[in-house]
Formats: sequence, C-alpha cells, structure tokens
Amino acid sequence: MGCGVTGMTQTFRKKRLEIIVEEPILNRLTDALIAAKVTGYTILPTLGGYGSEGQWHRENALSRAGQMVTLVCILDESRVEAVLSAAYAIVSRQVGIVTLSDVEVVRPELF
Amino acid sequence: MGCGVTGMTQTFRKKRLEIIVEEPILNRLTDALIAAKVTGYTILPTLGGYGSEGQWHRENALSRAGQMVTLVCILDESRVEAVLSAAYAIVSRQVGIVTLSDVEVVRPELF
Amino acid sequence: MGCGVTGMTQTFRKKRLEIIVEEPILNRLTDALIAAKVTGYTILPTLGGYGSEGQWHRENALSRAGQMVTLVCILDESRVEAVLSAAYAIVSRQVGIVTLSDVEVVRPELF
Amino acid sequence: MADIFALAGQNLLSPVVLFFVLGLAAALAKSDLAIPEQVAKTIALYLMFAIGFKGGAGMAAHGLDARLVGALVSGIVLSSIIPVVAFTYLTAISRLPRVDVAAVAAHYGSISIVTFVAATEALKTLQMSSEGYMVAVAASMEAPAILVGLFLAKKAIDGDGPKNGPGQGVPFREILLNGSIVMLIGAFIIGWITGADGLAKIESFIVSPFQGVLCLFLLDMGIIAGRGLRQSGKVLTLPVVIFAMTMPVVGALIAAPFGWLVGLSAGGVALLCTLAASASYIAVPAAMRVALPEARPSIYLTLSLGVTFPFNLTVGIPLYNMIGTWVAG
Amino acid sequence: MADIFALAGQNLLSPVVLFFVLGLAAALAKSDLAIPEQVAKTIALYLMFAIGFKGGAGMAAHGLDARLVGALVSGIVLSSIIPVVAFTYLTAISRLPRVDVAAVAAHYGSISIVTFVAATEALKTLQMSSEGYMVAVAASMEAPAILVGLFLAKKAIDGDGPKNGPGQGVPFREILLNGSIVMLIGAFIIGWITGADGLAKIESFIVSPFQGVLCLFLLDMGIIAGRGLRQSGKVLTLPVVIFAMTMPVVGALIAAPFGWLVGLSAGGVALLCTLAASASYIAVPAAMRVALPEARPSIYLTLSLGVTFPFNLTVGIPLYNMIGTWVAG
Amino acid sequence: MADIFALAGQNLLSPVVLFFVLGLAAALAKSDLAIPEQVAKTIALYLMFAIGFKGGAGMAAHGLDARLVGALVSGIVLSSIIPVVAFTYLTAISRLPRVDVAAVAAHYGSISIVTFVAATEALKTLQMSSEGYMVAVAASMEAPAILVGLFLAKKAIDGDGPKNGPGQGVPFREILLNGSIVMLIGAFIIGWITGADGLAKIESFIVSPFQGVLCLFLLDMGIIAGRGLRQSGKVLTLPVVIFAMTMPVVGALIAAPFGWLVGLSAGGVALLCTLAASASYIAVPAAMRVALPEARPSIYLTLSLGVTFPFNLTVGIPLYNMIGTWVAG
Ligand SMILES: Nc1ncnc2c1ncn2[C@@H]1O[C@H](COP(=O)(O)O)[C@@H](O)[C@H]1O
Ligand SMILES: Nc1ncnc2c1ncn2[C@@H]1O[C@H](COP(=O)(O)O)[C@@H](O)[C@H]1O
Ligand SMILES: Nc1ncnc2c1ncn2[C@@H]1O[C@H](COP(=O)(O)O)[C@@H](O)[C@H]1O
Ligand code: NA
Ligand code: NA
Ligand code: NA
Repeated sequence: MGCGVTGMTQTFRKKRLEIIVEEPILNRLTDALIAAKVTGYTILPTLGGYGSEGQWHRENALSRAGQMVTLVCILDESRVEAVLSAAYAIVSRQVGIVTLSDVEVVRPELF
Repeated sequence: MGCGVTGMTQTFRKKRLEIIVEEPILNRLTDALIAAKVTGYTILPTLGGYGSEGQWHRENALSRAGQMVTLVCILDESRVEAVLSAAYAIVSRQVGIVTLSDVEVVRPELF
Repeated sequence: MGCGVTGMTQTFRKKRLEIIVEEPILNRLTDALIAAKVTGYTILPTLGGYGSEGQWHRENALSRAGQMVTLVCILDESRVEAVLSAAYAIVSRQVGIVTLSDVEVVRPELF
Repeated sequence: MADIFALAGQNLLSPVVLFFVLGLAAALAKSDLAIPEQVAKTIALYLMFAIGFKGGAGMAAHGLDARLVGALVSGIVLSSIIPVVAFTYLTAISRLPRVDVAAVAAHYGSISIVTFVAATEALKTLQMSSEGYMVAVAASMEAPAILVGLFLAKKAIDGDGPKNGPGQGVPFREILLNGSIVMLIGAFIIGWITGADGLAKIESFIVSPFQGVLCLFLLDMGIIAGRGLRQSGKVLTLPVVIFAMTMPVVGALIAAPFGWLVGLSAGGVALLCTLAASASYIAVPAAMRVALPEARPSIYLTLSLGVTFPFNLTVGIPLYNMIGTWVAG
Repeated sequence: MADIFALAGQNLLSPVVLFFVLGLAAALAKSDLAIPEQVAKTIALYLMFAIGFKGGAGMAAHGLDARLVGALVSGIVLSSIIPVVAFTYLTAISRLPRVDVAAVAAHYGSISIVTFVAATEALKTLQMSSEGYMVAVAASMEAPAILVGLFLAKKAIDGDGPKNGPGQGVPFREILLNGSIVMLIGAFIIGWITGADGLAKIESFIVSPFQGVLCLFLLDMGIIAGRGLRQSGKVLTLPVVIFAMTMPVVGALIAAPFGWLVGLSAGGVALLCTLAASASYIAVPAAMRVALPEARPSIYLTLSLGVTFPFNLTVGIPLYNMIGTWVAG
Repeated sequence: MADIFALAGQNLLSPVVLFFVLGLAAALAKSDLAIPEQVAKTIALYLMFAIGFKGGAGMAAHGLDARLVGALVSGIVLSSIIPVVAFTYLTAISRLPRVDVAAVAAHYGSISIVTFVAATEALKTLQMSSEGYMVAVAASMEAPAILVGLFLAKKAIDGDGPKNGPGQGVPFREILLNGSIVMLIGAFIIGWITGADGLAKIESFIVSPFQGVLCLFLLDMGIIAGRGLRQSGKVLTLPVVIFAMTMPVVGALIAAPFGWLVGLSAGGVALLCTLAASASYIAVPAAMRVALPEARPSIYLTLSLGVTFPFNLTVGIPLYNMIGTWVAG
C-alpha cells in the first residue's frame, strides 16, 4: 500500500477497477466481486458504444441483451489479483472491457 | 505542473478528482467546490452499487435519499489541497467515496 | 507498450482517453475516432456540470443543444497521437474536456 | 367491528391494493419487475397534479370555507405534536439510539401524500365527499415535523461543531419548495382559479385515468417496499413493528378531536386522521440525509414504507373512514 | 385467397401497422427519432398490464373454462416442439454454425407478446372474441423453448469445462420471474379477482387509450427493427430470410391442430397460432447472452425482430385469423 | 383594443398558461420541480403525434385543398425572409456581435411547434377551425431559416479554414430528419391515410387527454425558461428585450398578407402568423451548436424561450387570432 502527501492531507494509493460489461451478466459479476470480498462498487449507466460488432445505442435495445453498464470498484492492491481473476472468469466468454488504474484515497480503511 | 509529450502533441499533467456521493448533499458539495475555485466539474448518474449497507439500485428509491451520483473534476495540482479539504468537510459525515488520480490534458489553461 | 504483473495475472499498459463533449457534435466525434481506427469506445450519460458558462442540468435542456456526454476510449499508446489530434480537431471549436491517463488491461489484443 | 372488517375486506380487494401486493410479492420473489425511475417520478408528479387540481376546483365550487384556517392550523399543530408523541413512545418500547428515534419521529409527524391519495379514492368509492382544501392541509403538515424531529435529535449528538450539528444546515428552502409540494399547491391554486371550466378541459387527463395510474404507482411502491424489506428486514424487531402498526392509530386518534373542533365533514375528518396516521418516505428521508446523516435510512424507511404504509393502505384507511363517520357523520 | 389479401390490406392500413412502418422508415433514413428507453420499457409494462388485466376480467366474466388446462399444456408442448422443428429446418437450409442455429430455434419456440397484443387488437376489429386465459398460455410458452434451445446447443460446444458450458448457469429464476411475465400474470390474476368492477375502475386507463399507446410502441419497435437491419442486414442471406418468413407459418400450422383438439374458439385458435408463429426478441435474447454468449445477437435478433415480426404484423396475423376461422369457425 | 385585452385575459387564465407560469415561478424560486428528461422528450413526441395525426385526419375529411401548395410556398418564403428582417432589426438596435445576431435571426425565422400547438388549442376554445395542412406548413418552416442564418453569419467569421467555417459541416440530414419533424410529418401522413376511422381508434389517446398533457409540458417549459432566465438573465439588456417582444409582431405582420393572398381561413391566417411570430428553441439551437458554435446559447435561448415564447403564449396568440379574423374573417 503506497502512500503520498498532497499538501497537508495524507493520501493512500489504491487501485481503481473499471469494467464495461453486458447488463445480462451484471448480477453474476457483482456476485463474484462480493464473493471476492470487495468492500464496495458503483455501477454507472452507459448510453452506447462501438466495438468489434459495430455501434450500438441504448435506445435501440428492447431487451437488456444489448445494454452495457460500467462498474467502478476501488480496492486495495492486495485484493487486485483475487478480484481480477474472479471478474475475468465471468467476462471472458462475454463482451467486457476490464481496466485497472492507480488512484489515491483519503480514507484507506474503507477499501 | 508536470508535462509530457505524446508524439507531437504536448500534454500537461493535472489531477482527476472523482467523488461518489449521495444526491441530497450534491448541492452542498458543488457549492463547496465552486467556493474552492474549481474551474469546472461534471456529474454522472449512477445506477446502483454496493457498500457497507449492502446493495442498492436506483429504481428502488422513491426519494432522492437513496441515490448516488458521481462527480468528476479535473483540476490543477495547486488546487488539490484546498479542493480536497473542502470536499472532505462535506462528505465526511455522509456516504462518499473520494479518489484522486493523474491525468494529462492538452489545454492546461482550462483548469 | 509497457507491461506489469499484478500477482499472477499479467497486465499491459494502455491509455484511457476521456472526452466530455456536447451531444450535438458527438456523431462527428465518433466518426473521427472510428476514422482514426480506435478499436472501440463507450459513451456515458452526464447529468449536469459547471464550467465557464456556469451550471447546467440535464433536465433544463429541451434540445440536445445543452447536453453533454462522456466518451471513454481505451487505446494503445501507438494510437494516442493520431486519435488525440482527430478528437482535438472536432472539439477545439466546441466545449469539450479531453483527458488522458494510464491504465492496465488483461487482454492487450483488444485495443 | 364487523363493519370495519367488511370495509377492510372490500378495500383489500380493490385493484389499487392488489397491485401494491403484486409489487411486494414480485420484489420478495426477486423478480426484476420495476417501473423505471423517471417514469415513477413523473407518476408521482401526476398524482400531485391531479389531486391538487381537483382539490382546488372543489374549493372553487363550494366557495371559500371559513374552516380552512382552522384546518390548516390543526395540520401544523398535529405535525408538531405527533413527533413528540412518537419519540416518547418509541423511546419507551425500543432500544434504538436516540438519533434514530428522532428521525423516525420526524417521519411519523410528516405525511405520506400517496396514502392521502388512496384515502381520497376510498372515500369516492363510499360516496363520501370531503373538503377540497384538505390538499392544502396535507402540504402544511410536511415541514413542521422535520424541525421538531431535528430539535429532538439535537441533544442526542454532542461535541459536534456548530457547523455539523443536526438541524444546522437543514435545507429549509429545499424542504418547503420540493417539487411535490410545489406541484400540489400550484395545481391546487390553478384548479381554484380556473374552477369547473378548467377541470372540464383536463378532466380526461386527471380524472378518468387516475385509478389506473394509481395502480401502476402502487405497484412500484410495493416493489420498493418489498426490496427494502428484503434488504433491511432484520431491523424489524418486535417492538419497532408494534410501534409501526400502532403509531398510525395513535396519530389518527390525536387528529380526530381536531377535525371535530374545526367542524370538518366526515370525509374531511377521515382525511385528517389519514394524514396524521401516515408517515413520510419521500421528503423527510431526503431532508434527514442532509441534516441528520447519522440516522439510519434502513430503520426509518423500513418502518414508514415497509410497515406503516401497507398497514394504512389495507387496515388503516377503512378504520379512519369509520372514525370520520363516528366523529362527524 | 382474396379474403387473405383483403384482410391483410385492411390490416396494413391500420394506424398500428403504419406507425411500425414509420419507425422502420425513420430508422433506415437515419433519423434520430426514438422513444426514450425508460418510457419504452414502461409502455411495454403497460401493454402487459392492460392485456393481462383484460384477460383476467374476461375469465371472471365467462367462468373458469375446463379447456384452460388443455390450452396451457398445448402451449408448453408447442414451445418445446417448435425449437426442434426450427433447428432441423434452419440446419437444413443454411450453413450457420450450430450454436447460432440453436439460439435462433429457442427464439422461434418462445413468443413475442407484442405480436400477441397486435393479434388481439386485430380480432377486436373483426369482432371475434377469444378466451381470456390465452394470456396465461402466452406466459407458459416463454421458458420451455429456452431450455430446449440450450439442450440443442449443448452438443455444439465441447471441451468447455462444466462451469461454462451452455445451459450451465442458465438464469432460470430470471427467466421465469422476468418483469414482463410477472406483470402479465399478476395483472391477469388481479383482473380475475376484481372482475367487471375492477375493470370499470381502470377502464379509461387500460382500454380507451390502448390503441394509441400501441401505436407509439410499434413506432419504437419499427425504429429498433430498422436500426438493427441497417446494422446487421448483411446477415440476411437468402436461406435465412426464407426461414424467417416461412417458419412462422410452419409454427402456426403445427399449433392449429392443438387448438382444434383443445376446442378453442376461432379467436383462441388464431391467438394460439400467432403465439406459435411469433419469435421472442426480449426475454430470450437476454437469456442467451448469459447462457449461450457464443451465439450472435446480430443473427437471432435480425431474424426475429427484423423479419419475422414485420411478417407477422402485416401478413401473418390476418392469415392466422383465417386459420382460426377455418379450424373452429 | 378592448377585445384584445378580453381575449388575452381569457387566455391568461387558461390552465395551459397558468401551468407555464407555475413552472416559471417554481424555477425562479429555485424549487427542484422538474419533469424528468426522458418523459419530457416523450411528451414532446406525443404532441407532434397528436397534432400531426389530427391535421392529417382533417385533410382526409376536407379533401385536398388547392391552397396547400400556396401555403407551403408561403411558409418557406417567410422562413427565408424573416431571418433577414430580424438580422437587420437586431443589428440596428443592439451591439451584439454579428455572429450572435445571425444565430438569433435563424431562431426567429424558424418556428416553435409548441407555440403552434397552443395556438391551435386557443382556436378550438374560440370555435375557429383551421386547415389541417398547417401542420405541414409548420414543418416546412423549420429548416430554411437555419440556412439563411448561417449565410448571414458567414461574413462575420473570416480567416477560418474551409473545414471549420460556419455553414460548413452543417448537419442537413439531421435538421431535416430530426425526430420531431419525422414524427409530425409521419403522423400527419398516417392521419391522412387512415382518416376518420383511424382517428376514432386512437381518439382517446390523442384527443381527450391532450390539454392535460399540454399543461404538463408547459409546466416543464416554464421551468426551463425560468432556470434559463435565472442563469442568463444578465444578457437581457433593454434593446434585446424590445427586440424579443416586438419581433414576433413584426413576423406576424409580414405573414398576414401571405395568408390573405393564399386565401386561408381566419384560423389558418392566425396559425401562419403564429408560426412566423414564434422562435425555435429545440431544433435550431442544436443545429447552431454544430454549425456555429461561436454564437452564444445564453443569448439566443434566453431571447426565444425566455422572452418570445411567454410573450406569444400570453399576448401574442390572442393578437394573431384577431389578425386572422381581420384578414380573413
Ligand atoms: N477500446 C474500447 N474502449 C472503450 N470501450 C470499448 C472499447 N472496445 C469495446 N468497448 C465497449 O465494449 C462493447 C463491446 O465491444 P466488443 O467486445 O469489441 O464488441 C462496445 O460496444 C463498447 O461499448
Ligand atoms: N470500494 C468502492 N468502490 C466503488 N464504490 C464504492 C465503494 N465502496 C462504496 N462505494 C459506493 O458508495 C456507496 C456507499 O458505500 P458505503 O459508504 O460503504 O455504504 C455504495 O453503495 C457504492 O455505490
Ligand atoms: N475542470 C473540469 N472538470 C470536469 N468537467 C469540466 C471541467 N470544466 C468544464 N467541465 C465540463 O464541461 C462543460 C463546459 O465547460 P466550459 O467549456 O468551461 O463551459 C461544463 O459544464 C462541465 O460539464
Ligand atoms: Na403523520
Ligand atoms: Na413461437
Ligand atoms: Na418564426
């Protein structure tokens, strides 16, 4: 767990996991994340996008089948491996973009 | 203010502040950010999430009480300390996830 | 293309481009990104924000004119220059916030 | 007694209540049935629009009633007294922290406009009329309870700086000018100004489809209540359940003499009792998150939406109608 | 034959079909016309609400029909047989991978409730009545086809571990308790319980504006179908188009004897044929993304929504009405 | 003169106008009252649906009128002339930059369909009829003004490369095929094809609840206008306010002789004047953000939505009705 000081407020280094995933498998993904003991996550809606299958737009989809959502999860570096492989097991057969980046937080005990 | 060169376009290092916060206190948070002289921010909707209180979903909430939003603010490193402590004063009693990360921008004068 | 190892899973360094842009020019921007050969992008809705013109909120806008969206694009470092200048050509006359950051991915062949 | 059961039975088998039950069952069975958020918000505004406008048009039809002022004062007094009663009662029978008790008390002093709407529909089925201005009384009862609740909470939290204490930073403007209240009062005034003519113009929007729309809204409330119960059902210890199922009756019994004193019609007394008996789950929770974030939503929302609302919808409303008939019939 | 064309012509010039065509044209011309997502979802729920409630109220009016059980069993059997037929047929005439063929088969065995709604409206125009419980039959036909489709896909994919194979992890609860089905069956039961009284209360919400709302929904379906065709039109080789335009008729012809055996009315047979002929584009695609992600949505959605739905809406429904009249008229 | 005031007074006390005022007041008082975005978009589409369909059904009822072509040509000519007049006028009385003046001119040459809808309702109250094809005239007036406005802006910006100059990259397809226009014209054609029969089928969706829905929409427009004024009220210098309150009358006076020449009915002239007098705040702003981003939305939106729309809604429409009666009565 790295840490830094921005001015006077001390900050701690954590990881930010961002997963863009199809809505029909969201429940399965979140179950896996909870099983992998993340402390929390947040889901953002998605309007549309473009990928190997071309462009899509939320308004074109009658069913949840064509919809994607974005999941953001702040987690401690020590959890990354377990969470990443849990997530990967779910999204590997489906459409899903998984990225990881560095962030700093103020309250490290939350993650 | 760090700076880098990506190919030919020169880029400048700024900070990206991301705050996941309850909607009822959003007004108070944005007032505080404006008072702390941010040059701008953008608010994204949130569909649901999971945290210490369990799972929640936007559609379950009749009132704004159960809703969260995500605020993104790109700012100069020199402002981070002031903005962070202004934001922290607001979200400390409430539910709120504050993260900070590095980004590069093309037009540094905007932030 | 940098690369790292998080526990056992090998990860590869890519770039995350985030563009906050007015909806009326979104089509033009995505056309330019596709022409610049991005492998994909995802668009997120935006609720409101604050900038040089003051505060705005999605519910205040009758037409698409006042609306903004957030576009996220994960891309390889080698594409950054081309994509950045394509994007910049579109958003330079309009309102638009362009940021770039580092991320790690598991499946590098997708980007 | 038989009457109550007959009325309650009839009420229980109305589409409105059955759709609430459907929503509750769907949520408990983990179905993904849901009314999309923006539509649910619009339906809530539609209900305010319709009930406000009809109330105003009713005022226009029957002339300004001298009892209006008395009814408004009663509403404000009830909304200030009931939190104190609720606070004392819940403190006595449960071991909840004081701050949670204060928050719950604020919810029971304030009102649930959907319960009010359901009561109005039930009166219509019984062909009982009521004063149009009861809509304004409903609006007047929303805010006072919040202030009293925050005052009760004040002593619970010490050591906080003046900036962060409960009641500090309470968003008065937001409470008084929240969208529902503005819609309700605004539509009431417009209904009053335009009267029967105005009502004729928009009748097929706000009168004919009203019950159907209400079914859809109660379906959604059932879903939300059901999901809330699944999530936070564990907070429902016996004492708090007893509180949530008896406090409405206590509130109604406190309200009845006020209705009698003011001289309201049987329908008017029934509605005043319903308002007193109902607990907020829209405006007050939002205010509490700002002014009293230490109080737990899982407690106040589960009580007001998960227990008291269904209680009022099924058993309470027929009971308050009987009280109205006894007192003023 | 002339009759079919007359009926089809009349059907083609109904507002409902013309709004579908408008949506299709708008999408093909790249207009940004669109019904916002949350509203479209609500309209879909509204249609379930209305059709379910009316079906239930119809049941209440005509008493419990002994043929109900026969009709339900027929629905389940049809939903299990048709995927096999569709799988064999499509394998024979196209070179699609087996996993795609299986997914398509599941869609054609399952049903499109909007096609059912449109058929009900067409019957109303022809003043033909039908059994209220056909709504329940529709609900019973959604799930079996998914299981059969996954079973057919199973052999297509080998070497996958048990955790990831098709049919593994199929979300049964989500399929059986998806929002549309719960709304449909829930409203059916409430309509049955409250009967004519209940219907009278909410008639001006679910009966009078129904056709207009349906126009709006079909406009949206036209838009979605049009955008889908623009996006994935290239998958439409001649063999698959032939499949998508003949398979509905095959399904209807398989269903007709069942309707006759059970003893349904002409309208009932027409609806059973319509259900058999229709292909899912809401519930089944979502299930396939979870249980059979290897199958391509561009294929199954383009066939069911882009070809079969318009075919049924324009030519199919009048044809199935004739079949109903022939079989049971 | 007394007549105008009587008419305006009557108009001012209609529910539709009062709900606009309610929205305006709520926004100025910083209430959070708002119609959710997706619902507001749907209501806008509903208004196009209803007004288009009724126009088309009206055409079907009265036969194809030879004056249709004349009316369409008048619309296009007016939409091309008015921006030039507005440009000259606003340049003369204000010191706004040329690019802003050009953008404003485009807005005033184009039309506000909601103003048109409100005028149609006002005619109905006065029992004046109008030509169904005025809907098509409205559609024809949307685009020409944008082109003229961009042409006027062209000289204002020099030195830009050809790629970025104003008018370059103007999204013609998007302007002509924007959702509202496609809905309006599509519904018009479907109404024309299906005529009285079609109207009968969907009447209780598009006719009976229309005024009520319009109230809700105008409430939302009041809110948006109010928030805009709070935000950008500072741009309202005396000269531009004078422009925004007199330009509509100028437009109407230019239109009146056209209506007379074409031989429109009194109601038709009133509507043509209303179209000429109204200023766009939906389609044109979106086009300007793409083709002329240098122009400031705070100026053109504040003028068209914050000043001209309320002016037309309250004072303008009764005035244009009088002009119609004078010219063709
Ligand atoms: N490089 C990318 N950056 C951001 N989002 C992406 C990217 N590639 C794919 N996506 C998203 O993932 C969806 C499926 O992509 P694909 O798996 O390529 O068909 C797309 O529609 C996008 O929403
Ligand atoms: N580690 C996390 N990463 C992302 N979002 C989180 C995280 N923890 C909490 N949240 C969000 O914050 C909300 C409140 O969390 P909590 O304060 O833990 O109750 C959750 O419902 C999530 O939406
Ligand atoms: N520093 C910033 N961080 C995040 N979003 C911003 C920032 N500045 C501007 N924005 C967004 O861009 C929009 C236009 O900003 P401006 O170009 O400053 O008028 C704002 O309304 C915000 O939504
Ligand atoms: Na109360
Ligand atoms: Na079928
Ligand atoms: Na004009």
